[in-house]
Amino acid sequence: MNDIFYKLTVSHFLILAAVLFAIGTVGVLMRRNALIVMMSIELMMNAANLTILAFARYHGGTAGLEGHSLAFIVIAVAAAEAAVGLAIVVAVFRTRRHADIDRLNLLKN
Amino acid sequence: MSPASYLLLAVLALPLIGAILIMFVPREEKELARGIGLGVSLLTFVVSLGILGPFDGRIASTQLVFDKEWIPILGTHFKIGVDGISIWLVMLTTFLTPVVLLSAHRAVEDRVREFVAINLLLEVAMVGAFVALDLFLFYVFWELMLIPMYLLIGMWGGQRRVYASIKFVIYTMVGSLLMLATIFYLYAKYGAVTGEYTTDLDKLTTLVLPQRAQVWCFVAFALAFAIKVPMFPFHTWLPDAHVEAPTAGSVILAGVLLKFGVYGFMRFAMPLFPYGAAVAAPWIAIIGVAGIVYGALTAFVQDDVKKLVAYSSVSHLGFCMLGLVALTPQAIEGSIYTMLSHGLTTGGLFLAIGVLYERRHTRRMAEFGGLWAQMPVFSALFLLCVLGSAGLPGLSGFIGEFLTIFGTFISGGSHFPEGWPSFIPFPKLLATAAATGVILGAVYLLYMFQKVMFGPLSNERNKNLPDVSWREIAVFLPVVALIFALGLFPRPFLRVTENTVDRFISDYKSRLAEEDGPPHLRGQPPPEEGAAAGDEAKAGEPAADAKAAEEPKAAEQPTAPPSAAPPSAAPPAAQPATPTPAPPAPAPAPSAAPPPGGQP
Amino acid sequence: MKQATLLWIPALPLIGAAFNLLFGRFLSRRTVHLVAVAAVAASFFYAAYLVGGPLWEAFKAWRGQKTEVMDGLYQHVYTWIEVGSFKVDLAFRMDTLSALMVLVVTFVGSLIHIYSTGYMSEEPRYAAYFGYLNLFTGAMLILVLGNNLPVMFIGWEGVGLCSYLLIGFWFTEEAFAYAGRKAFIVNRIGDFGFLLGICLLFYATGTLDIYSPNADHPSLMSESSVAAYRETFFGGERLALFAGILLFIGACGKSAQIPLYVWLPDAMAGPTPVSALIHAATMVTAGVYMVARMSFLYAHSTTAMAIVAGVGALTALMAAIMAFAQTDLKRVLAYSTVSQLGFMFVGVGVGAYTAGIFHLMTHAFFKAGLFLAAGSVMHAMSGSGDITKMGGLKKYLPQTHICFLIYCLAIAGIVPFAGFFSKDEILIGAFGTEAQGWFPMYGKVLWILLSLAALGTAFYMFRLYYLVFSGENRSDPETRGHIHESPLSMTGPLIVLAIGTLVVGFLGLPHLTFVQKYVPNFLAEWLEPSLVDFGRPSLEGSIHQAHASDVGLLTLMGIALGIGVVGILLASALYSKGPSSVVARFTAGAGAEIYRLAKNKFYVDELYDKIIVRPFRWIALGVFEVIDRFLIDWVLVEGSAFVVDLFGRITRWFQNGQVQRYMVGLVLGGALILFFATRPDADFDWQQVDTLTVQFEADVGKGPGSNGAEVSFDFDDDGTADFTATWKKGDPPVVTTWSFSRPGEHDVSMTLKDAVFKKTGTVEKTVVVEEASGHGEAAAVEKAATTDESARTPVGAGGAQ
Amino acid sequence: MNELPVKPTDFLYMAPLTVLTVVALLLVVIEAFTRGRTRAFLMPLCVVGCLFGALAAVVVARSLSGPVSMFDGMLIADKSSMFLTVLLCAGTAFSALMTPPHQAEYDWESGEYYSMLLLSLCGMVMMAMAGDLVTTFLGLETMSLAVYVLCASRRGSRRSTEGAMKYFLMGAFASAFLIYGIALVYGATGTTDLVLIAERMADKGQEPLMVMAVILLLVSFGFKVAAVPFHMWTPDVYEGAPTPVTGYMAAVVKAAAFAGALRVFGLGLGGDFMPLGHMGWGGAFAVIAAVTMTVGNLAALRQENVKRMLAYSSVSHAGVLLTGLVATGLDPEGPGRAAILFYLAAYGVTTLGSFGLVSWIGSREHERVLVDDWAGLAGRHPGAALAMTLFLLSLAGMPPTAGFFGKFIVFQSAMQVPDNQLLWLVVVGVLNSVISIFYYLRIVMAMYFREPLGEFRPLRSSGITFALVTCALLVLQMGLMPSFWLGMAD
Repeated sequence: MNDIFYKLTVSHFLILAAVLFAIGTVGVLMRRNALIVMMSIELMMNAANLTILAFARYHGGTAGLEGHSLAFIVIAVAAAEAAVGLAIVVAVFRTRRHADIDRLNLLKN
Repeated sequence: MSPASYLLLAVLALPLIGAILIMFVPREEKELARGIGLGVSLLTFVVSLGILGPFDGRIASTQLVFDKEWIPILGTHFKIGVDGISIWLVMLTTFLTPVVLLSAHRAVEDRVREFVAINLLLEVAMVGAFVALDLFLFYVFWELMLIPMYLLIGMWGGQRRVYASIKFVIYTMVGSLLMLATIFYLYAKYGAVTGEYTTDLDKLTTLVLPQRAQVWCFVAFALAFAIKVPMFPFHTWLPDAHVEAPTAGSVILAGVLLKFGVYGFMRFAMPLFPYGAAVAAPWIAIIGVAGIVYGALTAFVQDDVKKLVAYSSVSHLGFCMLGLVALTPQAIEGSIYTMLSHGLTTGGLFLAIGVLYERRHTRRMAEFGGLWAQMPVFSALFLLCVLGSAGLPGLSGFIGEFLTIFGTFISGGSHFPEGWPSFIPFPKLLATAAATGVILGAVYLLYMFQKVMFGPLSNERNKNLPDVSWREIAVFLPVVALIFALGLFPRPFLRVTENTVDRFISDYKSRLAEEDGPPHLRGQPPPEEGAAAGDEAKAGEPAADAKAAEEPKAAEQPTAPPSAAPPSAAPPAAQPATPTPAPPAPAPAPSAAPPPGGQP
Repeated sequence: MKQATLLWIPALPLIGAAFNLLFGRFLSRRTVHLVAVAAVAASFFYAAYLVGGPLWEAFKAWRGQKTEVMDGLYQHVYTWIEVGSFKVDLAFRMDTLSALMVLVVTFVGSLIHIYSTGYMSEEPRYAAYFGYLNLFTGAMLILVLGNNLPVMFIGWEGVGLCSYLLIGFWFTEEAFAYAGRKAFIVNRIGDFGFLLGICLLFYATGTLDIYSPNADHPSLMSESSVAAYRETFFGGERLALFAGILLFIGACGKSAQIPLYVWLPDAMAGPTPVSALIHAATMVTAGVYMVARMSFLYAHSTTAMAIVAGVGALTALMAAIMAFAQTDLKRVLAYSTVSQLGFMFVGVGVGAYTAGIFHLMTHAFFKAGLFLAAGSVMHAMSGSGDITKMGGLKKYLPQTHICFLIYCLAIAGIVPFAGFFSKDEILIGAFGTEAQGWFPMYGKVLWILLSLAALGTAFYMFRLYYLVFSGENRSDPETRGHIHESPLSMTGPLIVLAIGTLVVGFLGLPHLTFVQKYVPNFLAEWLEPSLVDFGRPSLEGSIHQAHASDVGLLTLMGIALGIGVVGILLASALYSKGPSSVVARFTAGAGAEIYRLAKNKFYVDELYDKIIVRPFRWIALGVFEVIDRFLIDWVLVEGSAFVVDLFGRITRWFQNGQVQRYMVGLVLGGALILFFATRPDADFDWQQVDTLTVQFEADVGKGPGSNGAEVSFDFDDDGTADFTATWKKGDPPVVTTWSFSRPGEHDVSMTLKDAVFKKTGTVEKTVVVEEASGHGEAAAVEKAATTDESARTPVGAGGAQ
Repeated sequence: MNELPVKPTDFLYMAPLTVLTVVALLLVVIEAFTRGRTRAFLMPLCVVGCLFGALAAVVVARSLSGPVSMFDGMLIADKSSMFLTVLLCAGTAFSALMTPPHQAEYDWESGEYYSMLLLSLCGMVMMAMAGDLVTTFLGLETMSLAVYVLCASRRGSRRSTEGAMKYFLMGAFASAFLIYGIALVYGATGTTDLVLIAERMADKGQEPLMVMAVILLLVSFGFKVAAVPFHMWTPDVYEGAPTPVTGYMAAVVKAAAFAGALRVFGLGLGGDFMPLGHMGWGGAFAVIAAVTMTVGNLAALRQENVKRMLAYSSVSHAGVLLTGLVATGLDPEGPGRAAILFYLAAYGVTTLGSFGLVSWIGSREHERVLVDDWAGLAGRHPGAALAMTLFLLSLAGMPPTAGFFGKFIVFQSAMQVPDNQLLWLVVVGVLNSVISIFYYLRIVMAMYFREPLGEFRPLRSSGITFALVTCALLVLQMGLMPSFWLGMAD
């Protein structure tokens, strides 16, 4: 029953990914600094990516290739997102000299 | 589609065109706007009179039908037509519109253009709703009525106009939207049965729903119409709306809009869901009578003249509802006639109140008194409206109320709620209770009349009120003349309605006789019990069960062939055997079979 | 049946009314009253011509062969209402009865019109007055001539309206306006009964025509209807009773009988000629006329007749007593009117219709006269009607005085004045009447009551007479200053009526053989064709007039006359010199109570006010405030609005601008979906396949866990699984059967344990098990359900997947 | 098999996308090389681009006989996707037309605005045409990124940036869910091609992986279409963003989101077998729809700020649309799809119009975003008031407007689902209209029943006027004779 330590199955990766995703989620919900939140989101995305790759290997063949390509796309998108995100953070910072999302409550109700 | 049917179309189109025209009149040109409005509405009235020509009173079914496919994908038609019931209501509408436009000549000074346009739009909507023979079309017009009336109340109303107007809209919407949901249901079911999706009323009436479903659907429709009527518990929007609305609004509201409630029952609720109607009939009757008394009582304690008249409407419409479910030709004709006469008399009363309000800017009875000495002509006109409303024989009000009470009285045991001790002649009790309305009507109306017109002319501000001007006389004259005409020569009016009413009753009975079961077409045996009880129940849709299926056979009864006069009108011997709530009559007579095109 | 344009009789006054009401204000008084008088007079002459000519012919013809009904004159104007079998023709019919009424109405009417020209000469709203008066005459004529009940009802309410308008004619006086309204509403209460009576009659007979020209169409008089009257309707009583009572309620309202008489005394608020015409001569007698008209109905229920007669007698007596203590000239007359109407009702009630109508006619003359005389007196006394302020007027108003005296003698029932004959007829009728179903001596009791009333009548009338005309004048000097006899336009009618009072009595001479030998009782014969004939076989023994001998009759007449004389003597003893100390002492001491009661009309008005008028207002107010305002409008309408708004505020409270809260919402939402979506939803269908044997089909649903889900049934509701199975993908649905021990309802529960999330869901249904008999199709039904479902709904919620 | 699964015709079928992309990039370039006045040409160019895109879509639609899959099923061109493309292009064009005066008034002119607009449009069109989760994701992200920027484009304003920030964070968060969902779907079925997924659903549908995947997708799309409880960003972002952008988001972006949802749920997870729960994901969505309608309306009830009110109303409309989506899922042959498409069109036109008026009425010193600011508009500008009334009535679903008919067919398609499964949902839906009419009428009330507070100084621009008039007319036209549009959508 301890071969889970010896032979790695796809589920190991899945679980790891899930854990990472959860950590990311918690981070998003907890942290107050916009940048950290964005990093957590990145973490979630990478968790997703990990899942994809795990499955890609698991399926193998052409089906696997789809997964690999998808992973690349995700990475690209994540990068783009980060760029836009940072830009917005900068904009926010310009207008109110902080990037603390708790204090972004001009708009409510 | 006879060329005559284009007349009907014209009645719809003219006011619309007028309204659009007026939108291009520059704002300052008040007189021009009024002129156009009056002209157009008068023209409309004339054209609507033209309908009487081609209209054939001997034919019971709808005539002058103008049918054009509107939205093929949904199977909705632009289908309009009139029958003996709707034709007079259309007339009433086209008649009252010019009257109110003329009456508002001095009352409305600001935004005249909008005022006229809105009134014309309102006319379009009302006429449309009366002539619509397609559920979708009807609903469109039905909702279309709301907004102009809302604006009318809100823009030219009194102090609490905002509250009143929104209350009016919300109240009405609550009902009508449930009706909409029911329309969807009906539409879906018909489509499921025949494979043809349509909202054509004639076709939908050939669909027989499971009895439980019918009850639910009827309740939904009934709510919509009961609010419009307004029947007793759902009436509180009316006083507010009336009190706040400008004279024109009140007249149209009381004169025409309220009629849609009763008309809706007649045209849609009862034919579509006969079983539901049969189940509800006793309670409608009771509520109707309750409304008669209740309206009278509440009217009696009002200080605001308009409120008083508003509550009197509740009382009068109670008669309509009672007559409707009494299901004897006399009673139903009575209820239709009451609608017409109520439109005139109450309209007249509101016009009169408007005249007073224009002069004194108050409607509190305490403010008036002894006006007769000051304005005799006006008082005479007012008195005529009052008497007409109080149902003095020889004036319009009497015919309606008399026929209603009479018809209810002679109607057989059709109103036995389950478990009602059968030795009590229930219809007679109802008629008796309704007849008290005749007394009470006199009580509150004469009370009001005395407070306003009689007594010493004490209030300084009333000392030099001018009597009615020629314009105002011109407003009143047609109304009063019609009140007389309807009272003295009701026969022409009744004649036109008669066949339609007979047909309505016989159709209703034959529909009632349909076997219970999953949705099927009239005249066809219901298919094997379909959708399992579980699902139907789950979706909040009660299923038809074996018990309900047995009910139709409960009361055996001689059937009335649609053409012949129903038993209730036959000599005494036949009296006791008139419809009972448990669906009577064996299979429908052949002539009651679905109209052509009803079959898939 | 003869055709005749009867329409003109009511039409002429109506035209006059229309003319005066529309254009009168622009015309001179002269034209106005000329038109008005002309209209009524014309209709009188026209009526007279019709009666003298065609009707007389018809009458003679009828005398020849005594058929059931005399056709008389008939005119069908047009069909008023027609719905289904319910048909109301606006048709008029003049038979001997209505002819009599028409003549009385138009004759007295024209006299009073003439009188009014003088009396109302100062009135600013002259045209309106005459307009109303004409309108009234027209309506009254419609009432009289109408050939069916609804048409009668037009007149019935029309006269009510006119009396409303005329009582409240001087509306600036709040009290007058109120009196008018009271009159109308009390009348309406009566009309309510009348209306229902109409309904009931049609319900029973299918027609409302009193007389139908063509034989095949039934009328209220025809055999079929008569049969209907005799059917027991409710509580073992005949229909005639209920119809009769309902109609009589109407009559009570119109003719001011207990309990609806209260409006009449107040009605004196109107101008005096109006009181004379409407509230003495014509309108108030409509009830009596109606009962006579419907005699063929009443004849069939002795109970109804007993009630009519009883109410009449009581009213007669009570009103007479009330009249004692009144100090207002017109009020005394008003009560005497009520009392006399009571007499008439007794007359028609005991089947002595002729007598009732006879009295109606005579009363029309002398009571109209009395009122007009009173009018002339008040005219002289500058409008005041307080008899305590009068006295000794005989030297100021000679003509008026003479006429007044004649009328008084007539009403007191002194030979040979009209009142004697008619009243006597009634008394004799009451005395001699026996009817089946009446308790013995009922007739006699009525007779006694009436005699007392007669005594009272004689007394208070002469009290009135003496207080007004004899003794010293008690009015203040400046009124005395211009006391003057009235103009000819007023005295003229008085004289005419006086003469009439002298004459009309002889139309109906008593049934003494020696009298009848020479002069027959013309009236009886004249009315015979219009009234029900108790000789008819169908009425065998319902009402029976004991045929008294001449001696008996003479004694009765003697007693009546004696009573009259006694009353007069009593009055003269007490009041001939104005109010006497005796009375004063009596009213102060022994009779104080009675006096107070009489003076305050037995507090009936107060009573009604307490038990009806005020409670009505309270109830109305309560209903409005509590139900309408509070319950419906505030609690329900505003309440629901408030609740909705509350939820709105709550939903917006969540929106606090914290983006992370939003994210939490997002996550929680996902979690919720996860939770609910993965709940296994157990469900099963059942159908009875055999006696006590039911087949169950589990529905494992489509939840993620349904693959490999464990299904377990508990049929006998003992908490332990009776059947367990596991469903794998692709298996057929889990089906099992179970045979129950007994028929009836069983609670069956199914538990589903899903394979993935290891959650369990349970559903419990009540299964109705019947004996197999006739439940086969139920099974078939279920089958159909499942199959057609799988066909129709791929993702259907149903059982079959 | 050495032949690629790509046919040359594919490039023709993807013409709309190509056109738009080219124009978008062109705009970027031009913008980079122009200064000052010449920028005035950007807007017209953008509009022209949209028109060309729409044109291309129409051409493609006409040449289509059935669905055509391109690039190995990456994109699928069918009637509905083309309809959506036209719709999206038109919407974008209108938004572009409405922008310049607003930019001028509140000086936030920025050249990249229009290129961003077009880029987001490209993303949307890709979503509409997507035949594969990858393309869906790609389109969605392209769109979102562009829209983030648009939201923030009024750089100076704290509200604008705050809104953008919130939108971005939540958007990114949601897209993480999306990717994870896609990953799981991929894991469960071994493919990301929607058609193949549908095929494999029958036997894979009940695997826990799939369930989780569907839930994640539900969440991410729920976020995009602003369904409760994933809607909370909507009011804030809508309020914060510059009004033209708000209109754009409410009308076009929402439409795109639904286009995506239609593809993913309708095509991929729809069909005979729907994973998740008793009615498949339909059940979950049905509940969400009911809640969304209700909450949206309730929250809007007492809203003083018109933009927020409209935001909440758009939430409730999302509920209606979801009802349609559920109907399509439960009854694929039914009229659900057409209903949604029509509703999107009707709602888009109406919303564009209403937001257009919101941006039209304000001026620099008085932006007039509160209900009270609308007082007495009818007296001063009857035309505008009339138009606004039309839009509001259409939103409230009163005849004879587009909104009414949209609601009508959506609910009616829901009712046509067998066994009355959605009866309750329909009832909830219609009852919601009662609530909604109240707050819509509040604006009408202000416009008609009250006296103006101050002089109105609305934006003057032929573009915006044209757009508004067109919208108003369309609202009426779609309400009175919807056959044409239905025909297109069907």
